[in-house]
Amino acid sequence: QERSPFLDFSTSIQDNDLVLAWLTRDNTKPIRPTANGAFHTRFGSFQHNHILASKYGSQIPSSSATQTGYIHVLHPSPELWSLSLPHRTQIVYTPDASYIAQRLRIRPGTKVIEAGTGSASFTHALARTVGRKGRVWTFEFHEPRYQMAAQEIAEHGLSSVVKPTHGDVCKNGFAHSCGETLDASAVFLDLPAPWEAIPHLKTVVAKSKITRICCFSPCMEQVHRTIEALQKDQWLDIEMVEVSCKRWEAHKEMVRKPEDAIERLRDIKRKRTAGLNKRNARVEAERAAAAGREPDAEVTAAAAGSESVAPLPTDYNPWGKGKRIHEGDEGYEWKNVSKVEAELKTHTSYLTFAYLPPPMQDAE
Amino acid sequence: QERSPFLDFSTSIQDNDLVLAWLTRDNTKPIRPTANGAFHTRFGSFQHNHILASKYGSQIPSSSATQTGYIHVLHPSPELWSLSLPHRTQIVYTPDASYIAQRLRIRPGTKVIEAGTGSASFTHALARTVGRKGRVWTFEFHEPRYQMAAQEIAEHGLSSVVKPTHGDVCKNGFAHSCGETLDASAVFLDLPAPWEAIPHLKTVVAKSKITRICCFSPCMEQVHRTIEALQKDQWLDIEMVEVSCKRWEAHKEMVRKPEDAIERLRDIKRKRTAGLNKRNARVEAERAAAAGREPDAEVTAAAAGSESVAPLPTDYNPWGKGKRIHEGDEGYEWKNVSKVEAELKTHTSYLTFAYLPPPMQDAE
Amino acid sequence: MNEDIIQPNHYVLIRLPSLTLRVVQLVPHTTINAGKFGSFYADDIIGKPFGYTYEIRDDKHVDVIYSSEGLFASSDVNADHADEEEEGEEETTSNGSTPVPESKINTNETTIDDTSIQKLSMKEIEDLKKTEHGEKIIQQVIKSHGAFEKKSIYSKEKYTRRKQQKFLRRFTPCSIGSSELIEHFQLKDYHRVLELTPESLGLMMSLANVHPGGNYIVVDDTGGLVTGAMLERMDGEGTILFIHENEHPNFEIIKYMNFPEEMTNRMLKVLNLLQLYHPEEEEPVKRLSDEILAGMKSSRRGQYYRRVAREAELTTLFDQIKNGFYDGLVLATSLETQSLLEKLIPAVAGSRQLVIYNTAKEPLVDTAHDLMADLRVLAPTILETRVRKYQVFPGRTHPLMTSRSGGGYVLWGTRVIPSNDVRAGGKKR
Amino acid sequence: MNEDIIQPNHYVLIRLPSLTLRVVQLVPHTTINAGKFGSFYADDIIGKPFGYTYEIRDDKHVDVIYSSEGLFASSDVNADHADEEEEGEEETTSNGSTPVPESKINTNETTIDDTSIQKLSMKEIEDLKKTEHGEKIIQQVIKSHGAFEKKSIYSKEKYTRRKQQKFLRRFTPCSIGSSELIEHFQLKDYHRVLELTPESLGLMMSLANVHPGGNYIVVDDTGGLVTGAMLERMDGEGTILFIHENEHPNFEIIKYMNFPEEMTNRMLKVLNLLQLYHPEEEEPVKRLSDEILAGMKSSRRGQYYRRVAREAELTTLFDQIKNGFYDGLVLATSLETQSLLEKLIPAVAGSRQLVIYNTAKEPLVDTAHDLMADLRVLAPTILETRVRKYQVFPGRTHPLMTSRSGGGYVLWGTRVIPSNDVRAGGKKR
Repeated sequence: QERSPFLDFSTSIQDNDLVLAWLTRDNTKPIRPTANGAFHTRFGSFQHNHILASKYGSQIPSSSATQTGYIHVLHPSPELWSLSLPHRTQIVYTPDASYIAQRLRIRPGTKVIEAGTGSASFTHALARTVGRKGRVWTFEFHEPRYQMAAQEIAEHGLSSVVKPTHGDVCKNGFAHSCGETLDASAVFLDLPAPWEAIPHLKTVVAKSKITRICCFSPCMEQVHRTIEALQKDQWLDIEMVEVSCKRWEAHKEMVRKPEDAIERLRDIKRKRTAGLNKRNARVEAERAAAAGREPDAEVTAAAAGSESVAPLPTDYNPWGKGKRIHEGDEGYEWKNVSKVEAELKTHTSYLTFAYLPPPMQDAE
Repeated sequence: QERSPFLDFSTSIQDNDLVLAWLTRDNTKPIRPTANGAFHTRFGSFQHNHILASKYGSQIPSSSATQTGYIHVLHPSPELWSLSLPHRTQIVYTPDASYIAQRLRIRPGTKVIEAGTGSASFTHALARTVGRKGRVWTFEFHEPRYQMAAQEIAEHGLSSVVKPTHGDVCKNGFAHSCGETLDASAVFLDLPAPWEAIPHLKTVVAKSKITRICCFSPCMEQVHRTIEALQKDQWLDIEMVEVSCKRWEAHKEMVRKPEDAIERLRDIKRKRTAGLNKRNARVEAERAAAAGREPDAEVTAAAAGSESVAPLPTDYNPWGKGKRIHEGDEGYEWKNVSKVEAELKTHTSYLTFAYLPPPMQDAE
Repeated sequence: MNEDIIQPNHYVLIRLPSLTLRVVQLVPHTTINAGKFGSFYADDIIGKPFGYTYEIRDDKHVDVIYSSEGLFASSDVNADHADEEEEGEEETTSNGSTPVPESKINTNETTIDDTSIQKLSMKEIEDLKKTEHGEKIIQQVIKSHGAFEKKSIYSKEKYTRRKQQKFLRRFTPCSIGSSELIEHFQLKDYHRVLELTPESLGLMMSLANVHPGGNYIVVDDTGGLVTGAMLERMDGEGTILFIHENEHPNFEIIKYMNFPEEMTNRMLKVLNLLQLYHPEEEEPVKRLSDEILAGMKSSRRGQYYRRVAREAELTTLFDQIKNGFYDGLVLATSLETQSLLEKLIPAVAGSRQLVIYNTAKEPLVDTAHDLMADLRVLAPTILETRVRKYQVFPGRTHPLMTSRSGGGYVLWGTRVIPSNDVRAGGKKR
Repeated sequence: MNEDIIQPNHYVLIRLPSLTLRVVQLVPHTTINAGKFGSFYADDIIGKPFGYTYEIRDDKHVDVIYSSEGLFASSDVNADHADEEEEGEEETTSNGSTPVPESKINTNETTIDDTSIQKLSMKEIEDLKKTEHGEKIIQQVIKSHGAFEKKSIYSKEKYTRRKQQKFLRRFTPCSIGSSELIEHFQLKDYHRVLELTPESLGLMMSLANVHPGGNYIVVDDTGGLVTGAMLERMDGEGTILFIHENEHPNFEIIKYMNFPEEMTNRMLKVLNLLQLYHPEEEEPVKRLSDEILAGMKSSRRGQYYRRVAREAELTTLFDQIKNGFYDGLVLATSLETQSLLEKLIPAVAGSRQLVIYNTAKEPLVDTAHDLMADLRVLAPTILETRVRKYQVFPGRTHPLMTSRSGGGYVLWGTRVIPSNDVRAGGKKR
């Protein structure tokens, strides 16, 4: 049986394994280390031989002696794989994907129809969850995307689980395009017009058990037409939901106490007063000299007095204003807080769920 | 000029003032204290005389010597007033109301059309913000609700600011029902079919400046029809939004350390072993006696040994299991957390905004 | 574990028109109590596929209903229950937040709140229930409603549906999975499952990369709900090391999931915290000679062999923990996690996932800070996933007005193996 | 403070088709730079009402556009800018998250990503811009697009709109209020206004019960944005005590709001933290005799009188703080609030509102705990308000795909006066 990193865990990295090189939170690149190869990044170059001698999860230092860069070499999972896809790719993000799998009761052995394949990111997650006893029939009508997905599925050792097909399920249905006999108990439609595909489903879903469906549509009007089509074909328990997911990061925020601000104001005031007193004393000294009299004692004393109060060594700067301070640096007080990403995903799609009971076997 | 607690602050409670008696977070009751009256609640009875001798904001202890209950007597504000309304009343909640006021640029002096009046809760907020230089024309087509609102507005000293009108603005427009000359620069429509009212607006909005509108509709389909009507009348910059607001409460959660669980398991194990050893020793003693031999030394020693280890005085119970513990009680470690209400408000209405430029005065 | 057909002695979830749920065990030849909706014979549904709705007859037998009706006589698109006001309070909506007649056949300009419109008394309705049932009662009740025809079409629908919830003796049996159990406890004792939602649980299962053949560690305070969700996705292959804080593990909730006992016995390994932290305190089983064993009662001998086998199992587990054997770590516990992680991170193999659930975000923020300072965990992130449900009646689409809070937060990180050769200055990214 | 008519020397916000914003001051007889959209004469719009859109002619004069067009030639319902992919990346949407042709005149079955369809070179377009402008350039560009007619109707709209954003020389002047300033800083330097949103600011203004005639205390680290929002709602009546941590108060942002200087001078009272916490450290102004004053230069004499007046003002302020004179307290600061509240709660009159904004929830949770233990503040609650915007093109309604985070959290409580007569056992509710 063919191994797949999406179905089987491995510990040591083997020649030509699919490895996800983690550079930063937003930058993971799939690589295939082979003897004497190298991987070049802005964090330095990394020798494949070094990677091949490592375990999955290892931190790999840059091979250049002068560089401090590193990467982590990660074992693939559908979720990490989806993070490694180019940023502008349309993918079903993990919060949607994981909820859909949970709601559709995708389990080991489940047979699933997916249309369209798209970037095949959700296809990987489905394959992982249905496992070798399951089946994922995935349909894509955009030829170059189909080609890419088919190649990926083969390269990722998923051919025994996933059957990619090129075709227009809205026009031609599922059985026609695929060439296999389908009996899916879960259906995922991510199509511009799912209502055109829904009528084709009756012949390709399970005959002896419930079939569950999820239609994934960005616009409300698509939802309305989808629901009409589902109702027409007697799907039950129709429910529409949205999944939202916020990503929080842990941060530290400097604790800025009013007491410190007061000390700073005092420092400023003291310096200003001292300056003023000094200037007054100088002016008074000049005037007194010009008038041939002693300088005013009070003015002189004030200047002397403000010098006798030891000023803070330099400007009092309790929060390091103007300095380069990193979160959590010593010498300051910090508070644990959480912050959401600057750019929130506020919508992916509306998810319409329903189920179809198995046809009645005998009239009671 | 008539005083209104919604326009003017007061410090001392006067006879027959509108006072909001705060009982719990979810229970605030409007009362009007008068000499020798009393206010009865499940937290006790409260003498009006005591209230009248108090400042706004005072905590008033129950007048019964045996009770520990209290209320707080609060100064009205539109926001507290909306909290005092019966729970099933349909009101524009403060998060929506405050955003609408901000977006419509409601300011002192603004002239506003509101339809319908509903519970008049938003009417109060509008009146507060437009102040005595402004005007709120509010329309309600349900006669009993209109009556109630009109009476409230008079009783609350808002007659110079708010003009309530009974009528169907969808059928008859605004000017017709109201009898005043309207020149509103802000419009709020909370109606089943705002698209029927929108065509009537052109004649009652400001001629020399921008007019801003907000339509408040629970359903998406209403939004679509509203937008059509706005576009037809050349309203610009049409934008639809939803306001959501979560209410968080500060709580303390007990810190349960694994180390304490381990100590508890050890305690249980020790007791169980001790019991076992004792039982073994007894059985062995009986057997030895029956056989006329000395009891096995090892068995006897084990029983003695487990008794010599001082067991924890009672069951070790680091987290007070089974005891009545209040959040933050001493003797336990707590962590500050926040929790949202159990029943979240997940939708109020869709808010559709737009503006209408003033008509052109001269062709350039 | 055939989930498609209703099995004898299995637990199933019974959905009722009142939107309440019941978990019942289908013992053959018994009657099943569906509350005020009556009782029915278990045998009538055992062996049938899931997915049908049944109506209970007076003789406790059931008729299957196969139509677009489902549990209700009308179409079954999810309705917002916040809309369903109490009798007499409906239709207070010229201004405000309830959906509103599109075709205004009857407006509510003149509606005065009034509950005394139903002409049938409670007594009469009770009598009716003795002779009629289901649809017929509902028709009677509607006929006797003084103002039914004056209602708007939406109000009519709403009224009819409310009556259906009251009088229809229908039910739908559903196979019990982790989502159904959450739904059940949400209505009942939500804290017992740490306020988990299907979306948070699904996210955890995906992030933890749970699949057949994996070996996972779990600390699970949800009565086994999380562990059960993992078993659902493992198809009997692989193991779960279940760490717990009590004398005996709490699997109360797993039992409803109808797993074969053979399978759970094989897959679930159990350690309590004392064993995890202090394996040295395990007392070795004193070996007995063959003679002594031969002289023992067979029950005591069996006990002895079980203790020896358990000792061997413990040795294996302690080794696996020490050697980073595991393919994932899932925490869903109210215990403080810092110390647990210190103990369990070494047990997880490189590049495997750590997933930590908590009802509150604050403890996870502290944990994330600890992990960010710990080179063994990559990029800890806290996720908050929430599903929002819509009412999608045609013409009246809007999100539900209120929803139960819950769902907590999920901290996700990847176990990595720091290199000694990475020079300082290579800051955490 | 006429907000309806464009006033000379006022700051206004200029909205451009590129969806960027500019804040400009309309100095009479000058030209105003609208960036790559050209310059125009300020005098052409001074004295006009707000609400019109203008097109810049080649001679820098402007033509008013009054139509349903607004800034764009097509209808102006808010579009989701996340949909607007870069040229060449559009239409990658058979599977996925972008709105989709309803009338599928052209499908994208055969679309191959290709940027080389525009036949006009950059150079040619630049030349075109010298001779033509606005609509005409756009028509040229569309005519030269090799595959425009093959696009779906929605893609055509999208393409046209993108070209409009590039070539239309239109702008809309808007009067600047607190919401517009937030919008401006959101695109620019969001942390400077503590990531405030119009919804959070509006909520704060409502909860704090800001209205004409009130006297409020504010600690405002937003360059005066929050203070300005309060001034907007006070119509010149009442006062604001502005507490700050620096030598001089920071009113940088208020200046854009075009308040008359007389009004802000009259309404804004200023104390720094040293003065607030340690009034005793204020050095008394040494009184000068009339003789000495008579002998002074008038500028120095003026200075002396100002110092005396300031001293009197400080005395009043210190008294008001001590005597609970204020009608509300608004904090929007990154300073730790516990100590500030300890100092400022006594300054607030009974039943007035306390409103505390923070970018993060955690500090407010700690503050709420402090306040719950403090009998002087009733029912502290933390609110998180968020606005979600929709694209409502007919047939393609959906929420915007992405939005800028921000909005923070608002802690709200009511100042109350605890009674000495309430016996223990009256637990906090």
